[in-house]
Amino acid sequence: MSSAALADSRWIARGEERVSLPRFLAWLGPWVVILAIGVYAAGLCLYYGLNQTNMDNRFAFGLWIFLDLGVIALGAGAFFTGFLVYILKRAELRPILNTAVVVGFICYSGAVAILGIDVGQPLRFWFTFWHPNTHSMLTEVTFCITCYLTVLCLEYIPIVLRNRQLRKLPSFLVFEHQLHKLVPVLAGVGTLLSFFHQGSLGGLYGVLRGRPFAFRQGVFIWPSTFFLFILSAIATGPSFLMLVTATVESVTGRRLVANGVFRRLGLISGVLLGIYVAAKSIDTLVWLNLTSPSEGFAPWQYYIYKPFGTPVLFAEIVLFGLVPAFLLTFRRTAERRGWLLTGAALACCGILMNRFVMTVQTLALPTLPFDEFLRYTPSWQELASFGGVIAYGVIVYSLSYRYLSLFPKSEGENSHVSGS
Amino acid sequence: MSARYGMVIDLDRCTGCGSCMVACAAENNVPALPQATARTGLTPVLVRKVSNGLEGNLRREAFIPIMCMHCEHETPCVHVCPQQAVEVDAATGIVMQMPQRCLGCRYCMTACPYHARYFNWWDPSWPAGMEKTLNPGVASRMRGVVEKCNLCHARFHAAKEKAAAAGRREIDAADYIPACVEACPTGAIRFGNLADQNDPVAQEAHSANAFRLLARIGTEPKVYYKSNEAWVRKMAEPGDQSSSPVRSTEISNHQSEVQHV
Amino acid sequence: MRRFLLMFGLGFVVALLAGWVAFPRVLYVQKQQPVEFRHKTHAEKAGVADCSECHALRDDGTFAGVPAMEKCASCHSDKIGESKAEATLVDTYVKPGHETPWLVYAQQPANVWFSHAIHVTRGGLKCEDCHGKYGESDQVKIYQVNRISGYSRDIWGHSMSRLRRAPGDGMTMSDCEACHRTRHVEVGCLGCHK
Amino acid sequence: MKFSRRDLLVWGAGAAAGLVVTPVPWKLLDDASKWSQNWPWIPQPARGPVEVKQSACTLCPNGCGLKVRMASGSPVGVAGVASHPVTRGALCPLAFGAHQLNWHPDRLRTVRHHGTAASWDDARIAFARACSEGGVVVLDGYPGRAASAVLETFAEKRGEYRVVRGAETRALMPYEKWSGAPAESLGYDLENTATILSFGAPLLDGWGVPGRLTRLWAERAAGQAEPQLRIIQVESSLSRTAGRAYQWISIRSGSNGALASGVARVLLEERLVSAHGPIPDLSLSDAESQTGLDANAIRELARMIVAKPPVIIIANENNPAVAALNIVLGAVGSRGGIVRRSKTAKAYPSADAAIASARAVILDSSVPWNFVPQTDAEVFRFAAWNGGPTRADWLLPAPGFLEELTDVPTAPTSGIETYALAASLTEAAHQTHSCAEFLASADPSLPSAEKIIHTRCAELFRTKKGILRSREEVSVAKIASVQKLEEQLWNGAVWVGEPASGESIRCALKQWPAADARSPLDWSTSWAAPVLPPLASKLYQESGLRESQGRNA
Repeated sequence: MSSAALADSRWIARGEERVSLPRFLAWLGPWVVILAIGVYAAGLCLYYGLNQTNMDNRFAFGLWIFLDLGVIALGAGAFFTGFLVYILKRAELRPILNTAVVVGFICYSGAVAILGIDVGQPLRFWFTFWHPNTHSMLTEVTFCITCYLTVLCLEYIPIVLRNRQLRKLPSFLVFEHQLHKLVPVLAGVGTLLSFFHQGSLGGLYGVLRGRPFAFRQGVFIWPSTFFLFILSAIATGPSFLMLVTATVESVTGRRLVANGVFRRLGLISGVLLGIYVAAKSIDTLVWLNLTSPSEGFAPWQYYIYKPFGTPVLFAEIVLFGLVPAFLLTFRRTAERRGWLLTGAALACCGILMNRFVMTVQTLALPTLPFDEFLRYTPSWQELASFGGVIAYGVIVYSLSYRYLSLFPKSEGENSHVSGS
Repeated sequence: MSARYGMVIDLDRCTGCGSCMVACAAENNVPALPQATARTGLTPVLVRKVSNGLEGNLRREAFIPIMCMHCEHETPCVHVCPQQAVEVDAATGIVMQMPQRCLGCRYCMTACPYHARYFNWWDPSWPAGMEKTLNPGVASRMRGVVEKCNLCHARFHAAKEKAAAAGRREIDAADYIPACVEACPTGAIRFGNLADQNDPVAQEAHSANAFRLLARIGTEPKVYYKSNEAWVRKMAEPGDQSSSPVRSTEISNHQSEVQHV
Repeated sequence: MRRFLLMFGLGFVVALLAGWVAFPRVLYVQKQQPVEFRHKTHAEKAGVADCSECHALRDDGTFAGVPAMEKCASCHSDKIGESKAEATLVDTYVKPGHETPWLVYAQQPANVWFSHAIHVTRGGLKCEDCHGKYGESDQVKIYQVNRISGYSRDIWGHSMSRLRRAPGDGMTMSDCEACHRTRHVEVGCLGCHK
Repeated sequence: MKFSRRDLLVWGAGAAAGLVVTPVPWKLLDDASKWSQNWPWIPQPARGPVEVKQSACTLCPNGCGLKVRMASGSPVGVAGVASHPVTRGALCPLAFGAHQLNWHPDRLRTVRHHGTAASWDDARIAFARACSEGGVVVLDGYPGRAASAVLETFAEKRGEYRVVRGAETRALMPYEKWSGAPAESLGYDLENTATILSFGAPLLDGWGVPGRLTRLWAERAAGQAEPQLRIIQVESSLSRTAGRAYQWISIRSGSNGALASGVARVLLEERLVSAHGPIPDLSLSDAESQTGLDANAIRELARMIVAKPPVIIIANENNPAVAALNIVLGAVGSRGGIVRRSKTAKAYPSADAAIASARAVILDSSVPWNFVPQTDAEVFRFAAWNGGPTRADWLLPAPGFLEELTDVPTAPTSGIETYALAASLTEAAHQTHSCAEFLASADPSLPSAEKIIHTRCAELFRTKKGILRSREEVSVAKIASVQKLEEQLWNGAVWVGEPASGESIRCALKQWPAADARSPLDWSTSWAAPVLPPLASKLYQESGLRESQGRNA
């Protein structure tokens, strides 16, 4: 054993078996390269400005906003699991709690990093806090995401501090212990914040009076998309956690959580997805028949442009909504791991598709009668930054998995499949 | 008394010469960047060409100058800006964009149904020496911020200062005329105070053939258009354009330029 | 625990000193005016009674700011007295006809539009309300410029914390806003920006 | 006392806590954003007073009235002069960005000989040698100026003076041929006309004095179902003018002459006009087949143009058949038709013919860049801007926009005589000389343009005719001294002559002229600068309003 490997092994939790250091580094290598390219691309955007992207005055939002909305929706599992475990006392979900926190942390920090490049003047970020426009959904989003990212950091820190080496420092241990006591409170705060910003992200587009494709009637002070985004996020958050855990299981070849946990997650996801599909359908009908015509836009106008025809709407509601809802809810499919994971994957695709439609299709469609349908292809810098965030997520998760105890040890020991 | 500045643009008078665009760009220190395209350039006022969709000698064309409409009600951009870089001025009704406050999030650009907001994709630059010709009344912007028509605010400043020096509170209407209005050789663009019942522009805004673009969205734009031709008035609202698809050359000409390096 | 407090306190104090004492010295570059101008001398000996005799409004209402060479040359076409400043003024600027490169303490950035006519003629403000009593000073102030923003120190004001300030110290947007608030004068962003 | 790692951590924590209660993080945050608002590499306008000067545009021979805002010695904005007798405040789109032209990347900054940099002395020596070896042909694109007089005087002694005409003046050439009245003395009395039949002339798109007809059209026609002024546009495709015209007659391209002949035949046969003239050889059925219009449409057009007199026909080129239609209609020399505004103007030889024997050809900067003299002689070309590949041997940098002191004679299409002066408002950005200055350095006996301007002003004062138009109108007879007159002219006032009388044009047209099938030149020939102001090229690039013209910045 080389000295490096020896040093490395000292950081791995006692009793945990992990792949050898070279194999781990080989796994990380490509991701580090992708991350490096992403960081370089982001650097170009910061140094030269957003002319490095293919966004333009008409396609003012592009790939990055889709990424932000997408990862934040998928990261909803973090707050929702916390909510289920600490507030609703569903203790059976505790095994995935750490993974939920790490995934949430990755998604939110990744989104904030991308937002930092996406704005034209990042040095002025604090203006939003100093001169906030309380009417703006984006203000709400910025405040909540910043606060919630802080919460996620506070939730992530105890997990980090429980590392075998770090816990040797007495003050860290004390700190961790104190922080840990806070976690239920944090979960509560996180839930509140998340409800607001998931909703506000939906509101972001729902309030766009000038974009009849996205504009929705209000329920209380928020457009309907506010609630639809919350619903869809909490419906797919557990599915995404399930997918992440299953992926880690297949990569490491170890059974990490009990099957019951998956079943429970699937059920929550499926039932919520069912409710979401119903709400989304009602919303779509109201929008097509009332909201949009009242603004002078005939609903069929939105669906005459390829590739955004009615199949997209069908796919979003039925294929990626109703179908996974069934797969995840009913025992016959949900008890089979394959079907369960298919359902989870479909649900995640559905939410990504929804976010894509809300961001990209909204901008592509003309508003003025003499406008045209617009196209936009991201530049390599945009794609590379996108890839960088994904790589960042994989790296952070891999490091967390290797050096921190994300899953309860008993699970890992009992269902040890192969010694990878 | 608070004013509500607005415009009435007589489309029957617009020959599409583009004087308004050049005068606006010169007045507001808009750079002429060679790398900018139809979709990345700054055109606080943009003249769009529309047609009745017919061919041969039945074909008719019209030009529609599009600038910030200075929406009065639920102004989309004002509502969405996270840091109050846009506001509707209480005293003038002008929708004011503050590039120095702007974060560059471009949310306002997605909110604007008229696409009248422009992002500075590049730092402004001019050929060597040309910076001497910059209008002292307007600060140049920097990359990464949104800008748009502020109704030639430098001219409003000058009018206000002149009035103050003479001890007056109200400006002289003749001192405040935006550059596009001044430049229009046919007088197609008219500017006035819509809140003043005696202002001919206010009266014209409510004349029979006046209309506003996308009026049904309900943002109460303060830029009105006027045409005696029914097919031009139909340009105001989306609707049965499916039978005669109206093409705007502005976009189709440059479709290929969307992808730039 | 004592050691903890000691170390913590030490760090705290060092940071305080660095932040309050060293930082302003590093942040601002000090520059000398090209000529040792004295307001007091001009007021007392040359009988300049009013600021506007030199800092005048132009016909169109714009403010001329620091007077042009022409104005100085109207009295200082030849040396008056023996002072070094006098020699610099006449030999370096008046005789060759160069404008004196005065450093303007109250210089606002390019994006600010400020009308003296509106504030003075219509609003009835006095010069010292914003500029302090610099017009009575017997000495030319050191001009300090912020390394990062390029702003004159007078914009932020002399006090770093901006907590206890003399009247007329500081010309930031908050100062403008505060005065506007107390006088109930509402202006939009572009009321003062261009 | 030894520092442990733990001590350092605690010390750091204390320092961090302390830093929060100092101005450091907060001031840095604030200053960093202020820095982003004042990036030093972003050019900002100069500070200083702004003054407004009134002058005249010298970019093309139309001499539109300009209001120029000046700051720190540079023009910073251009607008029209509402009191100008011809333009009445309107300008072409290019003028609004013209103040940037002097800094155009294609500005000629140095003398160039066959593409390499040379000095003014090199050019002077080469020109002097050429002068000593043979004749010199001087080409002028803007006749009538004081500078033109210098050019002409030089050419009289050393060779020949020729004029390069814009499309608008070329369209008047047939009348010069038939009546002897020089094309430079003829104009259109648009202000008094009721029907304009245009054969492809871009009337609302930069034709003539760009703002003149657009203003008239806006006041008398735009948006009206029964306009006071009818513009009937004959053109093969839907142009800007055709789209805004009272009637657009779409014919095959190149058949203007045939349509004119057909219309003339109908007018004469149906006795729709009282005037007599030779009947065209072309039969109506030939006109039908050539133009693609049916006979009824031609008849209807003929009736339409006489329905609302006075009527005027405007050609876009030197097309005798179209010009003859004006004679049939009696529109030459009558109110609302083609008028002779001056009896003093001379007829000039045209530059179109090949230059047979000359040692050198010198082109004034007013000659359009795309004009190529047919010659083997050594070519000296003055220009302020480089318009691309050229066959000139010498490129000589001329003063740019508002850099040159000059006078502004009557615009080619104007119905009244005008005279204005354009002061040199801004210092030349580069070492430039006008053609007249250059010739004066070769021949010191030549008068300077400035002196000729003084003489001209004295002449105006002496005749006491006309009025001075500025914000108010003053009759020249009431002006106290020639100095006063000149001072007012330098400050942007425009002298306006007395209305033209029509009797002095008598066209002798014995036979119906053959249609000239030459294709019309681009309207931009009247635009002397070979490059567009950057803002105008930006406009074309970003709006798609026009096909890109000229060269981009």
